[in-house]
Amino acid sequence: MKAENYMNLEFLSKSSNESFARVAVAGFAAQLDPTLDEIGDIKTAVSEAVTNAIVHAYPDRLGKISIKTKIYEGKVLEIVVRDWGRGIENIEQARQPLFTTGGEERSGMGFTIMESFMDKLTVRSTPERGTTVTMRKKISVRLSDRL
Amino acid sequence: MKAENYMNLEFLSKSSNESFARVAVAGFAAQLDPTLDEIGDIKTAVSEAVTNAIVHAYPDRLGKISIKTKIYEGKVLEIVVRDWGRGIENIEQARQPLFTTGGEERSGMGFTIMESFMDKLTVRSTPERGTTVTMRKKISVRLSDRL
Amino acid sequence: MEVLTKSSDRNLTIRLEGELDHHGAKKSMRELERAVESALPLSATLDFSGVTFMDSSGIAVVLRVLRRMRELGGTLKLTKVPPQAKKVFDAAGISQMLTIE
Amino acid sequence: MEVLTKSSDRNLTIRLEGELDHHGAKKSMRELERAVESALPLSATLDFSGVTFMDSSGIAVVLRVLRRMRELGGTLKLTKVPPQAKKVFDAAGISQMLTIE
Ligand SMILES: Nc1ncnc2c1ncn2[C@@H]1O[C@H](COP(=O)(O)OP(=O)(O)O)[C@@H](O)[C@H]1O
Ligand SMILES: Nc1ncnc2c1ncn2[C@@H]1O[C@H](COP(=O)(O)OP(=O)(O)O)[C@@H](O)[C@H]1O
Repeated sequence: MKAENYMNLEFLSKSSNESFARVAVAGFAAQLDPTLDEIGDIKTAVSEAVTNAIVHAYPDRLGKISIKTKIYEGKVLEIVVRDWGRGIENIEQARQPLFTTGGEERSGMGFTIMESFMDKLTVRSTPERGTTVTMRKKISVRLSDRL
Repeated sequence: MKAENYMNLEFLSKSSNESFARVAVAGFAAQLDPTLDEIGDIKTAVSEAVTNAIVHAYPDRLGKISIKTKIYEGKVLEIVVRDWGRGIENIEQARQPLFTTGGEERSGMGFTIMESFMDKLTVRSTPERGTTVTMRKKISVRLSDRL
Repeated sequence: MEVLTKSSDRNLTIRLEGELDHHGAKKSMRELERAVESALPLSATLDFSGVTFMDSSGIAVVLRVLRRMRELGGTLKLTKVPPQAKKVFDAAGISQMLTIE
Repeated sequence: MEVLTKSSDRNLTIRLEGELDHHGAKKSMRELERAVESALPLSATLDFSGVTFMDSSGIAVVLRVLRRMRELGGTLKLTKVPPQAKKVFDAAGISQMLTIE
């Protein structure tokens, strides 16, 4: 399927970049005329994926984070967050609610929230090579889309 | 000089991308704690450069636009907007106020505004190969930076 | 970009809402022209209070309306211009050609 | 992220302002703990009305305060939680563990 529009973003794993990363994706998604609620879902899911890359992928150094965003026919938004960090040994375990290797600072609810706020979540990872999180969400069709 | 932080952005030359491009750069610049006025200057300059790539670089097709943003020591923001489009034959002439090849829809004030809102503007271009616009702005030091 | 018009007695007021960039200008230019042509006003006012962002595309829009108003022997005034848009008008040296409030 | 505290008679109210993501949580966690340790409250209220965004980092913050309040034999209440943050609490299934208003 060919994308109708795309946006690629690349930045350092500094926690000060979390905010603009979700703002940029939300700004790109705005052309789909999402509801406020959908914008919130997108920002939250992006924030979780980006935070994971900052906290877990590069725990003791700065590394590169990439976000590739695409829009497909039918108001489908795809967001791919990628890092080249530590990777995940056991993806199934990592996706369980409350599972965390992050200690008291993390809740272990990141993947659970991504799953519940997006329609589809895929996680691929290779230890010491990095992690790719792919999320999809169909934005609701509104009356104004038909005008 | 080594950058303290960076953000790279890449997207299609659709006019619907203008808005999120400036929002993304402004969001990245926010970590420098700019004034509202400075945020406005940055958004405006980015908007001019991106619009030029959409309107002039790719007049009859969609092409790729890249924005590379860096932060240097001393609160210096560098923004490089690049396209692989038509290019500019005579850069000196293009930078003159009111000069435009865009007809009634354009004012010919894009470069003038970039120059007046940023501290430094460099334009490099090769006909049929593309254009690179580099802008720099030093964000004012505020009392809170010293705390 | 929304264009809201109100006209009476050859006085036309147009309220612009949203981002007046190239994208917004493209979308609103035709509506603006239609409003001017149907009212053929002697005095036109562009109310900028709802403009959340403007770049040089906005200048082209304003200049086009200004030109048409002069042809009609009428005047153009801009009101409630927010600071960011005002700065763009100033940088373009256009503030002198117009009444900006 | 700003942390504004008000305490009297072992009632502590903490108002959070800004974005409660990992960056914001990192910056505010210590201040929050300090507020709890110096007030040793029997009842604590987190006022979320100023929270413009929250992700799961906010859950970790709230759970930490909740745990400490239980150790102190006190209670924790969240007030004025905006819809976006409420949705995150709900998705994490944490809404039942707490009083959220
Ligand atoms: N990008 C990543 N790189 C390495 N490990 C990750 C990454 N994302 C998630 N993980 C692992 O999966 C676990 C669960 O992640 P998540 O559900 O988001 O919760 P949390 O971030 O609160 O720990 C993390 O604790 C970590 O061990
Ligand atoms: N990225 C670009 N690619 C090709 N030509 C460009 C580009 N940017 C500017 N130009 C040329 O320079 C001229 C002046 O640009 P500018 O000052 O921004 O005014 P305007 O965009 O209103 O025409 C344009 O009309 C165009 O001919």
